[in-house]
Amino acid sequence: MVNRKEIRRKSRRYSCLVLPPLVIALILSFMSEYFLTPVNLGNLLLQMTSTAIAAMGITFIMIAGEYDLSCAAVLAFTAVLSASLAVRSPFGAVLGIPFALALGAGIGFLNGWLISKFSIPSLVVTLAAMKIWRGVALWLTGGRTVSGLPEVYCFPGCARLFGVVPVSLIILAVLYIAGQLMLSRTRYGYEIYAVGRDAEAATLSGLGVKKIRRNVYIVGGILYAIAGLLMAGRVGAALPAAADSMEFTAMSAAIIGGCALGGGRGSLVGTFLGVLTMSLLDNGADLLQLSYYWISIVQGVIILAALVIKTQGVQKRQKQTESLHSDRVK
Amino acid sequence: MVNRKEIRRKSRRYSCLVLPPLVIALILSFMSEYFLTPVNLGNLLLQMTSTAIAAMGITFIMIAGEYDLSCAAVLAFTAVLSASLAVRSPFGAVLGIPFALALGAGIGFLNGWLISKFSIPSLVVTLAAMKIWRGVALWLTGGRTVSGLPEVYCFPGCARLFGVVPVSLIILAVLYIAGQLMLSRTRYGYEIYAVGRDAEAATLSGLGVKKIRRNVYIVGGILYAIAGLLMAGRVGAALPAAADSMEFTAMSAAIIGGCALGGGRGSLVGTFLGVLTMSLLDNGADLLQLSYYWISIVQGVIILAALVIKTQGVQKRQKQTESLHSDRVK
Amino acid sequence: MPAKTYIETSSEKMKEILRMFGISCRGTGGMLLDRLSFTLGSGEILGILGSPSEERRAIGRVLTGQIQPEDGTLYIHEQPEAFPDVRTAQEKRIFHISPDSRLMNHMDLAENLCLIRPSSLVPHSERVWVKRKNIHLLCEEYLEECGVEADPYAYPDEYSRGEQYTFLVMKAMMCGAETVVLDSIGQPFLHAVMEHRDLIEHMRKAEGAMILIDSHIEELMYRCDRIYTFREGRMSGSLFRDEYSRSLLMEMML
Amino acid sequence: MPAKTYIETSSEKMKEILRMFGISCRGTGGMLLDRLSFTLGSGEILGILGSPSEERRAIGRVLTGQIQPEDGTLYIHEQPEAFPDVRTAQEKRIFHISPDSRLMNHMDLAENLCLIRPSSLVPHSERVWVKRKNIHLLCEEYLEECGVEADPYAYPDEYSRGEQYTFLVMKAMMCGAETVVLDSIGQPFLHAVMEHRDLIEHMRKAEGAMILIDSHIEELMYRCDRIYTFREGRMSGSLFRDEYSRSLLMEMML
Amino acid sequence: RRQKDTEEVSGITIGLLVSTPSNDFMRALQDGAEAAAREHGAQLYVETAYNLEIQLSQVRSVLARGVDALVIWPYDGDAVASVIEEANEQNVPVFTFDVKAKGCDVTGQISTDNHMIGETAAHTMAGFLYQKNGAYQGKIALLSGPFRMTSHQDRVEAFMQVMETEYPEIQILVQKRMEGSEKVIDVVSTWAGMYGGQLDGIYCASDYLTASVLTALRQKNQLFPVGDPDHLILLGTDAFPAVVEAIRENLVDGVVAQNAVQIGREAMEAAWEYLEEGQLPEKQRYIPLMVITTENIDSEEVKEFGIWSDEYRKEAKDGE
Ligand SMILES: Nc1ncnc2c1ncn2[C@@H]1O[C@H](COP(=O)(O)OP(=O)(O)OP(=O)(O)O)[C@@H](O)[C@H]1O
Ligand SMILES: Nc1ncnc2c1ncn2[C@@H]1O[C@H](COP(=O)(O)OP(=O)(O)OP(=O)(O)O)[C@@H](O)[C@H]1O
Ligand SMILES: [Mg+2]
Ligand SMILES: [Mg+2]
Repeated sequence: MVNRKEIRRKSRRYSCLVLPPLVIALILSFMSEYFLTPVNLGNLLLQMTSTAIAAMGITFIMIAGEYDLSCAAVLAFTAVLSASLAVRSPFGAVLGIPFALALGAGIGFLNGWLISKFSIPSLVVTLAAMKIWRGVALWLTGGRTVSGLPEVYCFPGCARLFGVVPVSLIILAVLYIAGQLMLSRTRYGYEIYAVGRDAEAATLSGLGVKKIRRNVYIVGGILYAIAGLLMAGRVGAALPAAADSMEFTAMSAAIIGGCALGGGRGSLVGTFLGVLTMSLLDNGADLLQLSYYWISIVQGVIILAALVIKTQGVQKRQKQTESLHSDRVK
Repeated sequence: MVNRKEIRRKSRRYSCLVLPPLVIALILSFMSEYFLTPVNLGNLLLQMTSTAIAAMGITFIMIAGEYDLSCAAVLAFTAVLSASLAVRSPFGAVLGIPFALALGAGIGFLNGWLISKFSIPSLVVTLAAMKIWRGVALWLTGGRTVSGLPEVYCFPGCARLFGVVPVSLIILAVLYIAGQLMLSRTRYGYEIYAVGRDAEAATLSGLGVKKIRRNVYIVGGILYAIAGLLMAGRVGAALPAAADSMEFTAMSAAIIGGCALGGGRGSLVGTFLGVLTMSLLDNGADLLQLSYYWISIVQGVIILAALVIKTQGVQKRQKQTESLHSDRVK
Repeated sequence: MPAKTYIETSSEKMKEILRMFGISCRGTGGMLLDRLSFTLGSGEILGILGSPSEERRAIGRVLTGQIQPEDGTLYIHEQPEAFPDVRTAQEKRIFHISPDSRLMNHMDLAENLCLIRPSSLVPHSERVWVKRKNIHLLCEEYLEECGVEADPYAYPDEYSRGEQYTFLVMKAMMCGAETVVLDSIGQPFLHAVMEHRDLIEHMRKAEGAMILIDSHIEELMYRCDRIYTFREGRMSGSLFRDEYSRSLLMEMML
Repeated sequence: MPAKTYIETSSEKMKEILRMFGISCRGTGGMLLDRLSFTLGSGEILGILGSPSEERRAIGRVLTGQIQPEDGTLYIHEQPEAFPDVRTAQEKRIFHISPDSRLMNHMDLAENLCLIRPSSLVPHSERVWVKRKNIHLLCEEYLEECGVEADPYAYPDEYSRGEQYTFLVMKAMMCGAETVVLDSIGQPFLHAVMEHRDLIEHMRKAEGAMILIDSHIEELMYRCDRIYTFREGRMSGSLFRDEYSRSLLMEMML
Repeated sequence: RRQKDTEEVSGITIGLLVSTPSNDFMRALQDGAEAAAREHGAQLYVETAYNLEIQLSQVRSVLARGVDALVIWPYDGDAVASVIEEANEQNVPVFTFDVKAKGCDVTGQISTDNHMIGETAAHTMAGFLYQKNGAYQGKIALLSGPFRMTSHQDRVEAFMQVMETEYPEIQILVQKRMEGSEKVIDVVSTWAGMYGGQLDGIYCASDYLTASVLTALRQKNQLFPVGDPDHLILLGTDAFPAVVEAIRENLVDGVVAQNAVQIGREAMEAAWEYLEEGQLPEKQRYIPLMVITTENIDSEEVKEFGIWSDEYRKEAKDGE
């Protein structure tokens, strides 16, 4: 007895999200015969893993109605610090990965704590966090790349299961599926959406709004750390300046994927499609030998278009139902 | 019959703003004998002109309750395009400067129009604008620096009046004084604060909220263009990748200078002090041969500290007057 | 109970300022206004009496363009006019004061009253440069004239909510309001505002008119020259001062 | 007019659920509550009658920790308790429903009722994984039991505001509420909620109690077992059902 | 951070402005210069910058403190002119190294001849292709750093020119400018898929790119030893440690080596010489370059030329 209206609603929403990557993929498959080869598609997926996982963290945070500008900095910092640990000793190599995860969680907690404790806007806290952690990463390494990473540490980023399936893709898939299940099938997911949609109502309903917000930052921090590990593993080195301006890429992907700045909207499926859109553009640039500058322009246009279309739709609907009610009942 | 309470209020606020640059300056003057030399102080001021003017634009926009991430991109784009025009012909050299200003105004208008027309959050619009204009700047030049700029074009950025006083400093001073007068002494200023403080009440009072918001983006665009001109003039070349991540520096300066993310707060005096803080840190890094990474960390910490202190103060005051009223009367 | 619906167009002694004719508008909850019509004369204090939870506030909002009606015409001085937005409504001298209206707490009273207005209504001397002395004097003068005691240098939040509404009414009059709508601000606040006799006198002298929208029968009975009762989106009746009785109004309203 | 102030501690037949004693709290506008005391018995429907613009809503807010009082004690089942926040209030089975309370419009009814609760009150089977079938069945069952007609798959905004308040009350009961405070939701909505006889019966059977805060004399007279009148921050009187009269209540309230 | 108050103070101060040591080459440049300064007992102001604006402000503040000479690695060859002019106005001699500054007058410029590097690379690449295909023909790809690095620009220009005029049969399939090394992996992966067996070789205008290309190929399992029929010819520039190692492992065909430590050292020597003598024999000083291949890597010749990455490593170890 699932609601028909809901199905229609959802299918309309998803068609909007599927369209951009589909159109780009179609164009690319016409313009380049290499596009649809398994090798290229494999590359495409591999290239997007880090961004996709970072964007997943941003999605959680944006659904809960907050921002995070520190994404890329935390990614670089955790990668650099854990890599430094890993290259020091065989013992460190084993510890490197759990250490990175713990570090990510810790930084996420710190962000969340500052935001909820002092009620500072998350944009400012994470701006400061961005400056601090990027600075610490550069300072600790003196700006140098940490290379010569041990194999254990690189495993998640560069190994292939049975020599075929990249481990990083498996991690990506597992995380996205688990995350999407969590968002749509568990109570925590319902709570995150509720907090993002209407924090006041959530408070009055007895939800622990501050705690939920703090938790999404922790989840975000762990995901950034994973993204950093995968990137370091793939590149074979940890760069303190890595993932430069990835905060924007990840945020753009989440926005294209349906996250709203006000919170309460978005899904991992959408974000994945958003990241896919961005990666297809990158891949297209490589295949068609376009310069990267073009890509930046096209990305900007897609973000704008996605939002204009969305708000146009909302405005139309609102006009139909506009009333005194709307601003009271909310 | 000026209100005493107001004077106390203001003096407390300003002392909070003056403290960070003062403390840093004191420390520097103890730690480096070169700090207080006229040459160094002159350099310090000259180095901050572009950032200060860009931060001025951001301040206008933040007071009106909006954001702007496109600042640095617009700066680079207007500089590169007008510089390309300027190097083509002597005629173009004369036209370069007005062209840059017009371009800045046009881009600002576009941002403001998109934001008010479609009610898209300004963060997203300017994120898209950032990608687009940076992309266009890089694409038009192919990533190459535009050099060999004619003297007329460089005049504002590098000339010195009577061979002593840099023109750019005069421009900076004139703009800041005019801007501060406008904010605190003209009706437009009052309107901008009103819109930022409480857009709904402003609408119900008959202010043209959308128009006012659009106008601050135009002002912002023009200021970015000026910042770009000064930077190009000083460097003697226009770089499409110029002012990388200046949006963050300018925003940080504005926040340290007392701008609130919600809007309605801040002043150019404050922003100037904020920019000064940032520049002193940079200068200190040069003088004490500290690495820049340190500076990034210190900046982050100062931003956080400024906000924690501010919100602590607010929370204390709120506790005193907390009531049912507070959330009703607003 | 059959509603008495004798809506007259204009009484002899007063000029018509404003007329709404056949206004309909719809909300999520159904019809808000249903072919609503009424007339406002100069110097008049008009009451609109609606029981709690009737969507009375739609009237004021339609009048100042906060919601657009689906149907109907608005006449100002017997000329049909487009339904405006808040700003043009104020330029046409219609001011709406509701629980959403408020002063800016970061500006003092004089700044609030003299500057936060549509640009065309700002005093000519303050169009560009604000002379603070000027506006404080202007404000002080006006406060005295209207018999309201307040310090132009004080911030609005130093006053009670009732006084703040009074300031809003005074601001409307300073802007040359012809019609002031006091919309559901609540009986005690309405009372607080209307207690300022000089203010009301001032308005009457300037041939302005007031519309009081409320659910409190006595409040309106004591103050209004005429009362419309509002029920289910339309005017269910109209009485002049000499016709009032509590029970009659109650009957017409419910 | 001297207020009748015979506050009794407990009647014979019913157990005391909740008692507030000497609660004071202050706001910008002055005293909100001034040494306020009252008692609530099990199975009782208690009315608190306060005229418009009295800060009646402070009572409910203090009870659920949305504002902290300066003084006074709260007893639950005759045990002194700390003043909680909303969540722990709900865990102590006190639910506050005010005009600020609302359901989430992006979730359907069943999800709203079963999931948006403090974690300790979520049904054990849904603590981690949500089985949508489960909660819809649960919700349907409950709706039937309470005699409320609604589709668990529908979204809250498809229902009127009155029905939404009914759902909120039902949710409180599903969470095992002992005390439900219906705080100033407005007479028509209060009426809409209280019309669900089965819902009220259900509550009475579970030895729960209700506090209705309103300004509408009749509404409270018809429904409440006992009425306190609230004036200037304290209880200005208390009457049992057999003592009610409109004029007496009016006198005590004003 | 790295103020070197040396044992024997000569009373001469020199400003050394370099990029952040994000790769070994940069560090080697800096180390070479610092070592030379140490030997002469000059006091050094060392500043590292990660973007142009910072470098400009660093130059100005170093000038403000007063130095006898400036030794600069220009962050952007086109855009440092303004500060160099300022130094000239203050009669502070400026020595640029590795990257050339355009549009201004410097006292000395010390670098490898980047045109020569490009030409040598072109001939070397052609030689490798001849070995592989039996003729001067084949398809290659070209990777370089961004425009602001004039050294890369010169190399690429010369490379293309030689290919065009002398080896018309060799086709440059694709050319890309890259800022960092992260993206290189993606690009090479895409090329490897796209051009598959067509591609005969890749020329990298710097070895931070070569190292990333190696990582990419290794991940794709397409890294075959030299001589294998599937081997992709790799020609690097600079001789980074990772690339030298790869040559020893027979994975990279060769590298047009320049001696980073020596460039840094010579730059400082030139400054010293100028300050002592009051003039330089020639404004432009070139450091020799050498092609190191799998064949000659262990030869006497190469040992004589010196592999900077080995020296630098030794020094780094000594330092620890
Ligand atoms: N459409 C609505 N949506 C949500 N809440 C409403 C709505 N209409 C009324 N209410 C709430 O119901 C309560 C009373 O209704 P309403 O405000 O319409 O009565 P009123 O017109 O203010 O009458 P009174 O003068 O007695 O206050 C208010 O507290 C308000 O919050
Ligand atoms: N402290 C306040 N600040 C601002 N507005 C207020 C305040 N108190 C009341 N109001 C406004 O005054 C109006 C009526 O006051 P109030 O809501 O207190 O009456 P009420 O308790 O709702 O009575 P009723 O049951 O008749 O609606 C409401 O519309 C509300 O918006
Ligand atoms: Mg009311
Ligand atoms: Mg009410």
